[in-house]
Amino acid sequence: MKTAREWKKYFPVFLMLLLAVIPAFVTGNYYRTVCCQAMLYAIVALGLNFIVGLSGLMTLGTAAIYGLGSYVSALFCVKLGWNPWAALIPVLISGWLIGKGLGYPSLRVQGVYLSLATIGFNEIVRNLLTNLEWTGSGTGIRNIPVYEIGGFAFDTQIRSYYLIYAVLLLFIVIAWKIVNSRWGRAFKAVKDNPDALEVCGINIANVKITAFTLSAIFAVVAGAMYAHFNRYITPATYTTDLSISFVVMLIIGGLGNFWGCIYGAYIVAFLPQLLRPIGLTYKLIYAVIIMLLVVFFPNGIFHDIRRYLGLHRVLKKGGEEG
Amino acid sequence: MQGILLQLIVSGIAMGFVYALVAVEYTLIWNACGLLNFSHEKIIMLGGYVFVGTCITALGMSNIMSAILTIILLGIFGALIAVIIFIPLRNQTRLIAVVATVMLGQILNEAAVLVWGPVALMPKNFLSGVFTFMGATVAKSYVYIIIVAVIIIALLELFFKKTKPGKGMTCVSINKTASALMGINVKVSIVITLILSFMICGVLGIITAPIFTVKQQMATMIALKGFCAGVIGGFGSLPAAIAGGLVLGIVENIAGVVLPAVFKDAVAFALMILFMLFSPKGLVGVRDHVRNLQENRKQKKGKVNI
Amino acid sequence: MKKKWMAILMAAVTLTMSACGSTADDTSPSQSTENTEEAGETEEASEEFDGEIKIGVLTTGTAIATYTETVADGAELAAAQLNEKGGVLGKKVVIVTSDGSNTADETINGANRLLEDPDIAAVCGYPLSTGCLAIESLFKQAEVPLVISGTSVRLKDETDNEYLFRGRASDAIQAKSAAEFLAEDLGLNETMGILYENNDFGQGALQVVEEYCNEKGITLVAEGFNTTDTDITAQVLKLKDAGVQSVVTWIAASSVPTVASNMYNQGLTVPKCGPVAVTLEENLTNCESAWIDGWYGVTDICMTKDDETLQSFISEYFEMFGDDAYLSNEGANIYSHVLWLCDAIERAGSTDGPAIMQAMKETDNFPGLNGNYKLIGDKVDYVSTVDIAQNVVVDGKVQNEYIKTVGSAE
Amino acid sequence: MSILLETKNLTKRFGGLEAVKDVNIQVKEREIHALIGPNGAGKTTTLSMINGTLRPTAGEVLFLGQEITGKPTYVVANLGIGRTFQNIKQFGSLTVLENLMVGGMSHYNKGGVLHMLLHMKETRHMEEAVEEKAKEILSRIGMEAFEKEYAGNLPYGRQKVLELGRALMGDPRLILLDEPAAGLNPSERAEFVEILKNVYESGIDLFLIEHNMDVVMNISHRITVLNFGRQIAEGTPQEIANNETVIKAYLGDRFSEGKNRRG
Repeated sequence: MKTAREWKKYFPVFLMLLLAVIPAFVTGNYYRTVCCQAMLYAIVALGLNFIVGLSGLMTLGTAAIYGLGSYVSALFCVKLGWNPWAALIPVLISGWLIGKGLGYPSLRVQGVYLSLATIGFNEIVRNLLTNLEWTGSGTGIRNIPVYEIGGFAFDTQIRSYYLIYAVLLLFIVIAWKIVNSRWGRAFKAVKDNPDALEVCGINIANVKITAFTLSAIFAVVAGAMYAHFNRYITPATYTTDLSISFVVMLIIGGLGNFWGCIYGAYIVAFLPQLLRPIGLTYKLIYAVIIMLLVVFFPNGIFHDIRRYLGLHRVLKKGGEEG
Repeated sequence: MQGILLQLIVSGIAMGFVYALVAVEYTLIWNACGLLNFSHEKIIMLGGYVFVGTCITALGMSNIMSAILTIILLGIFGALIAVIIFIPLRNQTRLIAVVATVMLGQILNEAAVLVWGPVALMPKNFLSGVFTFMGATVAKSYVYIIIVAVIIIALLELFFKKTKPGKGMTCVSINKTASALMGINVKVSIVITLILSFMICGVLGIITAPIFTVKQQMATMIALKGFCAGVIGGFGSLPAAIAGGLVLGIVENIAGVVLPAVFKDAVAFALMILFMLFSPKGLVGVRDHVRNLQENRKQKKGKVNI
Repeated sequence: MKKKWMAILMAAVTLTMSACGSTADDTSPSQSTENTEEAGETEEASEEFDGEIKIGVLTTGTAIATYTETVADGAELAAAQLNEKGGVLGKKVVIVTSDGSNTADETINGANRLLEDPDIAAVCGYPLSTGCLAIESLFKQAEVPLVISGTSVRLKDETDNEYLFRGRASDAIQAKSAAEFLAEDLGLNETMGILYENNDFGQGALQVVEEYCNEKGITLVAEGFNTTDTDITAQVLKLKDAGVQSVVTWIAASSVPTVASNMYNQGLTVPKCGPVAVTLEENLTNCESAWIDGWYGVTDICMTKDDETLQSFISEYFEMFGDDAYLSNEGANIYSHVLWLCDAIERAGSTDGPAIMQAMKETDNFPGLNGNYKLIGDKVDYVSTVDIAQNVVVDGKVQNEYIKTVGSAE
Repeated sequence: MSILLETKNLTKRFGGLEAVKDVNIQVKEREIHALIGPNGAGKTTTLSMINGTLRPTAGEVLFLGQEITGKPTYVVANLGIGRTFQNIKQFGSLTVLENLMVGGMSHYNKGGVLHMLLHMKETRHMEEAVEEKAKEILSRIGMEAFEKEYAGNLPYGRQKVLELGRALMGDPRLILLDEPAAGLNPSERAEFVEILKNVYESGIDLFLIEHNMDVVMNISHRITVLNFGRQIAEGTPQEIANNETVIKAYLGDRFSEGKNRRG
């Protein structure tokens, strides 16, 4: 028992080391690109975890925020000629603003309504990106510059991999700090019992908006990284389907499970690629697998498998929504 | 310009009834299990495919027989889905059920191409032609949609008010636990609801097939707009769904003329979000609010008189 | 226990669905099985050939299933014909398909998957300009020629990639031909309307038509709609109200019935000219004849054109894939592209990327079904001709009638 | 003795129904004040109006002479009014210790996320301080053994105690308790009363709703009785026990049944 616990303590280190050495084994652009996508997804999922996983709010507009990050960064670099690093400032500001902006409705709109409102937000953003001329309309923005440090350009897959890896690492540390701080506890408390939280002298509005803001900042940064990694963005990428994929990552990893965000992101990124050899039916099979996972392992794959095997300490969660 | 306005209102009303019917279907499930069926766009599509692809084309049945068989098949499918998804997930966090229904939609979407082929389908000689009304033209199928929508909504009202299972479902919607204690079988209620809602989807698929053609994305927008109509009308009440649908249909059509038409959808969603924020109970909420104001005024007047 | 049952039930449902797929409808043979069969045959036949040349075909999977089907079939037919004649450089031509879906991420993954295979000599396919823009640099990096079917002018204007080839007329020609036909051939040169689908395809055309109208001093009324729109009354009425003399309708195949019925119902009877979508067989059968009667369509190839090579291609296509097979101009394009690529490989004498690229650049009037292939300007574009067809009712059925071929390779 | 909490003509209408009408309560410093009355008398409504969960239709609430009518709950809580609920409301997916730490969040550590991330050292000190405080409270309420247990897994009685502990974390001047003894067995109840007395002795005043007359008579110094939303009596336990109106409306009825009522 003790050894298992000790091992668990080093799990994050193992995981990050594993991610660091993956490119040594995975050669070729194909899987490296997928790895980069997975890591970007993981950053978004880590942020979304604050809203969906911890605070239990059902938002389905993440793709739009991710897209805003991409577009803000791309527009500043391409139209105004900013350095991509400098463009992170407007990106962060836009994330902060959009987080606040989305946070306020979440105070008035609850449950499934929030999902609907955020889907609506997603559709509006996509509609605007597709139709406004200065966002490059349907064909998007091309030739986005890559990140550079002192003449060293992150222009190949492998370089991008380590850049995104470093950012992921940074965000994991930040997210870990937050989850295990008073704010992390407050997010969980909002999900369990908002009334009681108010009585503790905490402004729920503040907590929810903080969750949204954090999530938005994670998503816009990932979006910006995506734009400079891909060097080309189109509005067709940021669909409600993508938003739902982000939520699927969290569910597969287990809602509220910190490390679950990471492996959930990897599963969602890699599973369709692994199924590709099946041929035309692979997307059907992917959807069936995901649906079965969601229906049979609603608390996350690893958590539920352990529970089925009787390895898990029974953890009754209070404040479950009916 | 006046002619255009009339035309827009007429076709807005026609689309409005489509939205309303979607909203009704969606209100049903909402009432029965507090879940939203995020897959219903694909169920409408399934209705269209079963109707044209299987019944008419593959089995060579007449239009009416095909329609009946389609509705029955969809009912059975509804029962199946109730058992597979909705009953196991009824006590889970809603998010899980939402995602499960989305995945169901994707499965149907992918399966449709594999089963019925990639080419869009269209029923022949089915509800074709146009009506002209004071210079405004409207496809005949819209007129049928309005008639069918009114009939379905009337039947549902009867079902909920007069029959035992209907009353039971109303109880479940009000309080799941209490209904279970009172001997109402919640699971059976969910199954009945899904059968009903899938049948309505079937009807929608059949009746919109001649206007939208049967293809993967045939119901994407009407499903989302149906959600909007539900929100705008106010959940729970069937007539409110019609009101919501009509408001949405007309507003977005007029917005299509005032603004560049491509922003029509953005207007519809913005309208929905505005309603959510300022009148979460939709038009019903607005009505209640107005009534309250009137009552308050009366009360105040009364006091002054005394 | 219960959950187990449900799992079984689910499996049963999925199985029945796929079973239905194979029994109820033969028009959609699953592409994957075909591929594996092909692979099986290869091993048997490999004694005749001295190895394989793989040509990648990037499809749109189930996202645009019509495209996927006709493109895979067209490529297979080309490969079969080449192999019958002894292959290319004595090697067997093998088609490898990959799903690029309809979002940039998936297109990149689909393309990378093809590039992962070192035996892939060249890649063709993919009709969405956004996807093509997203992947072109990958091919430059990998030094593998890519023949695209995306028509956006941005693919020429904004790329610097000698491995990028376009084997069909770009929007600059396609959409311009439509506008030119309406304005010049039909003489409707005062006000023109354009109804475009709101994606890269429609917006690309809008840009071209706008430029053309500015140049010719024609008033242009532009209206867009979203792919998922089910009702476009507002747009049609705006066009009608503006008193347009003719309309360019730049829309995808799946939107044709909606657009055509709305225009017909609102009595917008002026001449209309659209892209290939309006002349496609599926839309001719799906729409009521009155809706699309008289519409003009700009197409890479008018399938009813009296052309011997074309007609023999069509008969062989249906012979190979059955009468229910789906064929559109995209299939014919890919057929030509595969032949073009193999011609270049033959001329290059190797499957080395740069060598093929060089040979392709030197192409001199290679006869494709959609015109003769020769470099136009300095890069990317190789085809400059399009056909204009008209939908006419013959014996109560709508058919394409060949009007004329526009443009020619200089 | 100065007045800690005062309500003046506190009234709440739900539509046409007057749930609470013209309630005037004065909670004095160093006093345990109880609010009793039959079911539906408006006790919880009164409590909710005091701590800002419900907005009064009319009347005002004063805390330490400062008007707090209609202020948001969290503001009221930060002024020094804690509260526990009739139906337990804890944070089931947090551990007992974490539950308490949430209770002390607004009091012990301030600043937003960014501030927290930029001032790691300060954050750590604050975390340590709040944890220390939480442990101290745990020992005060006798729950050290449950420190790492998830609150959702605790037995009912413990959850009630935990809720009290959480209220203590905010260093309140006054705690509003909504039926603290409901659902507890006699031994748990006795233990709870001990804890309450201990809390009172540590300088925190209590205002409680309670059905259990043993508890009420045992610990309270002053009692207010509500019936159908009206205040029908106020006085010391002895006065109330002998008040005829109260006996008719509430106590008599209750003693004749001879059973515990649950809220």
